[in-house]
Amino acid sequence: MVKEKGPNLKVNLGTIELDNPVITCSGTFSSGLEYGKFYDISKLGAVTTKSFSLKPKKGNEPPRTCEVACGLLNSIGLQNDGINSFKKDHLPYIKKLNIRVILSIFGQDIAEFRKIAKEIVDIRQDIIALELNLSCPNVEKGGMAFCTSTDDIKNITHEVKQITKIPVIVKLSPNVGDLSMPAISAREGGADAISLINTVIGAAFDIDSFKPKLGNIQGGLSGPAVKPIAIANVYNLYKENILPIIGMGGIYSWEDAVEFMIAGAKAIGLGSVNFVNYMAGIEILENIKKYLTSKNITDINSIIGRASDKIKR
Amino acid sequence: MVKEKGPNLKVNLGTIELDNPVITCSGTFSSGLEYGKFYDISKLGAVTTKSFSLKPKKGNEPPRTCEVACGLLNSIGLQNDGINSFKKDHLPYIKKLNIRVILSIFGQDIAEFRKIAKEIVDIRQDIIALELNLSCPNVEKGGMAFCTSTDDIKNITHEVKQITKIPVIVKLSPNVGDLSMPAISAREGGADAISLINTVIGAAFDIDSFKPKLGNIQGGLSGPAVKPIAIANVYNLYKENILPIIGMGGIYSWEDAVEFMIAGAKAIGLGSVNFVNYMAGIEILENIKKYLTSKNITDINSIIGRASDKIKR
Amino acid sequence: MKLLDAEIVNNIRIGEGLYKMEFFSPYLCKNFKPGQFINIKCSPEGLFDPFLRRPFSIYDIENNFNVVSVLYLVRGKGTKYLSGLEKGDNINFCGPLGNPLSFENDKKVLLIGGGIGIAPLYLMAKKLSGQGALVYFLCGFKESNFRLLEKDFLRLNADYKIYCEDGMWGEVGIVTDEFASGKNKFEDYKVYCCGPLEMLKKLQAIFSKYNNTVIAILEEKMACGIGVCMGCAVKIKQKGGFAYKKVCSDGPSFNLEEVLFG
Amino acid sequence: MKLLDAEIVNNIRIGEGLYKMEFFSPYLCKNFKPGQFINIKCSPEGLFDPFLRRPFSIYDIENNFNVVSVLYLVRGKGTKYLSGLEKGDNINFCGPLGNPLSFENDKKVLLIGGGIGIAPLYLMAKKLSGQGALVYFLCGFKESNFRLLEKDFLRLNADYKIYCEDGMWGEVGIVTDEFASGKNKFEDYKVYCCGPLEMLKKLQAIFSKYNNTVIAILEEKMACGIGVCMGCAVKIKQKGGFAYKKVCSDGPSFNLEEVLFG
Ligand SMILES: Cc1cc2nc3c(=O)[nH]c(=O)nc-3n(C[C@H](O)[C@H](O)[C@H](O)COP(=O)(O)OP(=O)(O)OC[C@H]3O[C@@H](n4cnc5c(N)ncnc54)[C@H](O)[C@@H]3O)c2cc1C
Ligand SMILES: Cc1cc2nc3c(=O)[nH]c(=O)nc-3n(C[C@H](O)[C@H](O)[C@H](O)COP(=O)(O)OP(=O)(O)OC[C@H]3O[C@@H](n4cnc5c(N)ncnc54)[C@H](O)[C@@H]3O)c2cc1C
Ligand SMILES: Cc1cc2nc3c(=O)[nH]c(=O)nc-3n(C[C@H](O)[C@H](O)[C@H](O)COP(=O)(O)O)c2cc1C
Ligand SMILES: Cc1cc2nc3c(=O)[nH]c(=O)nc-3n(C[C@H](O)[C@H](O)[C@H](O)COP(=O)(O)O)c2cc1C
Ligand code: FES
Ligand code: FES
Repeated sequence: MVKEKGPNLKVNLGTIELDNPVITCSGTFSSGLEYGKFYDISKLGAVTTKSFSLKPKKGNEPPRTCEVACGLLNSIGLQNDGINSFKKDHLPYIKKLNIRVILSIFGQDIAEFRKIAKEIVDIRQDIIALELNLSCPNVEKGGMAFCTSTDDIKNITHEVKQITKIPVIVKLSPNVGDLSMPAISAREGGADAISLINTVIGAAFDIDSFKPKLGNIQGGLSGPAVKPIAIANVYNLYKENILPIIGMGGIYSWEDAVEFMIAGAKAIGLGSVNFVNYMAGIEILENIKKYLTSKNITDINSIIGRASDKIKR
Repeated sequence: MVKEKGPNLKVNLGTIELDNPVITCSGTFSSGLEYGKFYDISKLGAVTTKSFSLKPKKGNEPPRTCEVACGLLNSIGLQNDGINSFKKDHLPYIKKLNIRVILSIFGQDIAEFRKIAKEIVDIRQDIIALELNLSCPNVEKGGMAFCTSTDDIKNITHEVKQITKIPVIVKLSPNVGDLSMPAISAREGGADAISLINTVIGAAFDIDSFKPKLGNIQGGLSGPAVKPIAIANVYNLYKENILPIIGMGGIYSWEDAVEFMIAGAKAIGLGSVNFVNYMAGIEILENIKKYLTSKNITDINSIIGRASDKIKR
Repeated sequence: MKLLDAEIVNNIRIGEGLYKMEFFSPYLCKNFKPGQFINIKCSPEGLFDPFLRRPFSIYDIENNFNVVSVLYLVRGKGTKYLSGLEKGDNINFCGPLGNPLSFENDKKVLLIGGGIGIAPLYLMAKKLSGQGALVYFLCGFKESNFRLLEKDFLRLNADYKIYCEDGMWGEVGIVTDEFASGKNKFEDYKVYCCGPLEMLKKLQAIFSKYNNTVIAILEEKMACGIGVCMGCAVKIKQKGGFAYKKVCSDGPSFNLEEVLFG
Repeated sequence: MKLLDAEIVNNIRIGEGLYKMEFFSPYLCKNFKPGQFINIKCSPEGLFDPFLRRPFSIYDIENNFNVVSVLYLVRGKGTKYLSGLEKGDNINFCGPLGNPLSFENDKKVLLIGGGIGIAPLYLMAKKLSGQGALVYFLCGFKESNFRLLEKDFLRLNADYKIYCEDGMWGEVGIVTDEFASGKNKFEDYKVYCCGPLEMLKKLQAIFSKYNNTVIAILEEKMACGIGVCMGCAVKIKQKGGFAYKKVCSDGPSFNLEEVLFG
């Protein structure tokens, strides 16, 4: 019997080519090692690493997570062992597992980004893209500040790309209102794609102790609770046609993943769902295939942004 | 037997005095008529009406609501029968039911707000405060535009207060990032309090039809999903000590209500929960009393903003 | 209208995805009128998923046993939750909601139901025939999963006719085939209908040529169910255009000819 | 470590808010080692409330029946959901997670459990006594709701002593009263402890004066349970300060003297 040819799942984000649109979100998949024990993660479109800074970072005071309605708050504080640990401790198994990896990096300022960029020039063959985390709400200096300064976004993107020659994805935070300006700055800086959304600022307090439920008081909200917010952001930025979008925020099922693509995402990122269903990546990928087949859709690209065709305004 | 004196529940929002902090959110309680069939709503601190405009408004294309994880999206589009209908159709039963009422109003521009203000001068004895809805994300002109213009917030607040001599609450939207500037403008305009948060912009699409699940495509997210976002906003604005805060967004239980007060809300608004539990208002009020009694707290004001005392930074 | 807890007496699967739940409620038995509906909380206490209540018709009332029944199809989270409940479990509901129908002058009545749209019509058939009206109950189904209901129909003092698309029950076809001839067999009948949008649209076209009064029981997504949120708006024709009416509190019944379908 | 569905064999209330759930899992019977834990999804499939998995110890393993048991207290949404499950229902779990304890050189062992903290210790007592170690099991409870477990303790080939604050079971008092004399009755014992923060802090102070090796099994809120999210961080002393270690994948057992309590 001839194996039936499934639908085309290849998508391009600028110069980044993915075999399929299912990728994992930074900070929710480490670099894949743990999940590799549950399924063959080389089947994913790509794996995004935890965000790395130049030097190791201790992270925030515990407690660092707190469950909320249909989601969680986290204030991990970007704990990581520094970019050299990525090269030394993670890259070897990444290669062995045959993962297509997107390296997420963040810095406190342009200078730190520049230094990190220089550190990775020599491994640039091993990673398919860099994701610049300019958006994490947990870190007081790093993240938030950048989002509001479109100049910073542009300059960091430009410098990192110049130094590394690696395709760059800029990850945006939903905590600044309209994301068009940051997205345009990313494009001006030469980004290949944008990722949205990072977590939404939130907090929770204990009514017996009166204390915050997170050591850092505020944290980032993720999970199904934020999905409608993420979908709206993806839809709006898709319409503006600024850069290809990796959509994320609250994806739990293959239906959610498809909804993001219909709203305009070329690829989709799985975050918190990995904590609940360790098999989410492969299950969602398989089910997207089935969905396309059942609808006789031969190319996944034809559903991307389809919502916009359906809307006459 | 002498009836034991319960804890003091009186709170003041500027010049607005409430017998207790439990109020209802605009658009989720009409003017009380329906809920009056379930319990004695005169026991609530206050009832906020649906937002009224000068002239009747048809509202948005259906479907207008869509359930999402732990919440709902709505794009009602501020359907209402106009301010004169409030005076003619609602005020009579409001008086009969002995409700303390906060009248919510909105206009497309300063001129409309001015006209509405003039219409209500003659009923100013009957309402304890005006809430200015400057934030509803559903209306393209009205709401959103104002939030971004702090001058508008200030001027509208000022004019409405001048004309009506009624205490004014300014309701803010979380869709603009940091709320300090709008809050400061409200204070400069002479507002007595701020309400936060209005709904968060969101969207949802159907993966079979590719169509938006709301007639208006985008809508406002409310319900437990947004609680952490609302709590963070309340906490941050409380710390800045700009104006007394009515906290709302995702309150479902008395524990949630207390959490808002600990974060800094002087009063709390019940929104979507009214759709699920028609008795929410009275149940939450009674349980707040029990909570205070069980903790030997004699004055509810002593828990307001308590979270901030607990945080040494 | 009350917000009440009720104990489930029975919750049985009667066909593919189709369930009948019976619960004990003297209050509904006494106060529920055909045309109205109730609102059931479809998640365990204190949990938010699913968040909103779900609207359901009352299929039948057994006054002797103080039991009412809801006929429901499993569609999504809420109805899946309901289908997992068992005898002895509780549900929380509010009702009766919406406006009762007035059968006062109804002598001859045609009921047209499509799929789960028969749910509110069964009780109407029972009441109408009980008050001496001549009832003709026309039902259309996609598949024969409703078939076990035949024994309920047989118990009615009414004529009925089944159309079923899969040919496994009654006539093959859809319910509007009944009017294919073009002439009105039901000239002096009052008509009530409930069912999918497509069916209602077809019926609107068909009856636009006749003089029958046709009442449609509409569905729309609901948030509050009690007229507060303005969520369940439908367009109802008015001179010079339309007005939005609320299915929950202005309806759920409307004059079919006045409904403006989207 | 596998992600598996398992069928519940028994889920009984054995005291106020206290339950024991037994489920069929040959895989865990074979692979689970004392000191490890599992992660249970505490909401029906497809629902998000509660969202995260909940970590639990394995209380006992019945190899003959391929059944493992979890002893749990109802605290919030997740454990409330678990308590409502019945024989024949399924749970989804992942395990074994975390690092096994090495009992290799343990000849004399003191186990100190506070409240539900006894959950991981019972299996340890069983295994340790099984391999010939002298086991002394010291348990402290607030109330006597754990009392029905006495029959489990009796079955152990180990000495045990109960402290109970309400005076209804064993000695009146708290578990650290055992050390009130100030002299170390357990000088050549390896010590394992699990329980509330306050108990662990007291034990840390007590044992700071002695030479015992004291292993504490820690709890921290977990998101992923497999070392990915960095959520379950605890401060572990290191030269010149501390490092954050992950309870789920670096622990859950740590040297008590190295733990920096917040
Ligand atoms: C007045 C009225 C009476 C009804 N009577 C019955 C009945 O007797 N038997 C029966 O099986 N169904 C009836 N329905 C439809 C029933 O309410 C929906 O099937 C049910 O809400 C689906 O919920 P779900 O969680 O399973 O599906 P989901 O798809 O998960 O629901 C998601 C959301 O859509 C809403 N929704 C989905 N379908 C409908 C619908 N058709 N109408 C309104 N809201 C919907 C839900 O309430 C929820 O907010 C009635 C609807 C109305 C308006
Ligand atoms: C390694 C480990 C082993 C455990 N073994 C057992 C056991 O055998 N029996 C038992 O009854 N309990 C055990 N616990 C505690 C158990 O995980 C919590 O009681 C449970 O998560 C509470 O969930 P809930 O939804 O009922 O409570 P909620 O208060 O609703 O939980 C809210 C959130 O807090 C988290 N949480 C609450 N309490 C704890 C806690 N003590 N530790 C970690 N997270 C918590 C939950 O996971 C959830 O994310 C263990 C905890 C850990 C870390
Ligand atoms: C525990 C945790 C850690 C995260 N760490 C990072 C990070 O290091 N860098 C980053 O860009 N985003 C980080 N994120 C954000 C996610 O990548 C993602 O944008 C967000 O969680 C929304 O997706 P979700 O709702 O599917 O989780 C983290 C999220 C969580 C929950
Ligand atoms: C159906 C619906 C209609 C609303 N209409 C209004 C309105 O007319 N004016 C307004 O200021 N806010 C309106 N809101 C926002 C609520 O007042 C409230 O700010 C928001 O729902 C958050 O609270 P919740 O999560 O408790 O619902 C509406 C919300 C809902 C769900
Ligand atoms: S559902 Fe709220 S008005 Fe009808
Ligand atoms: S719970 Fe995620 S690292 Fe431990």
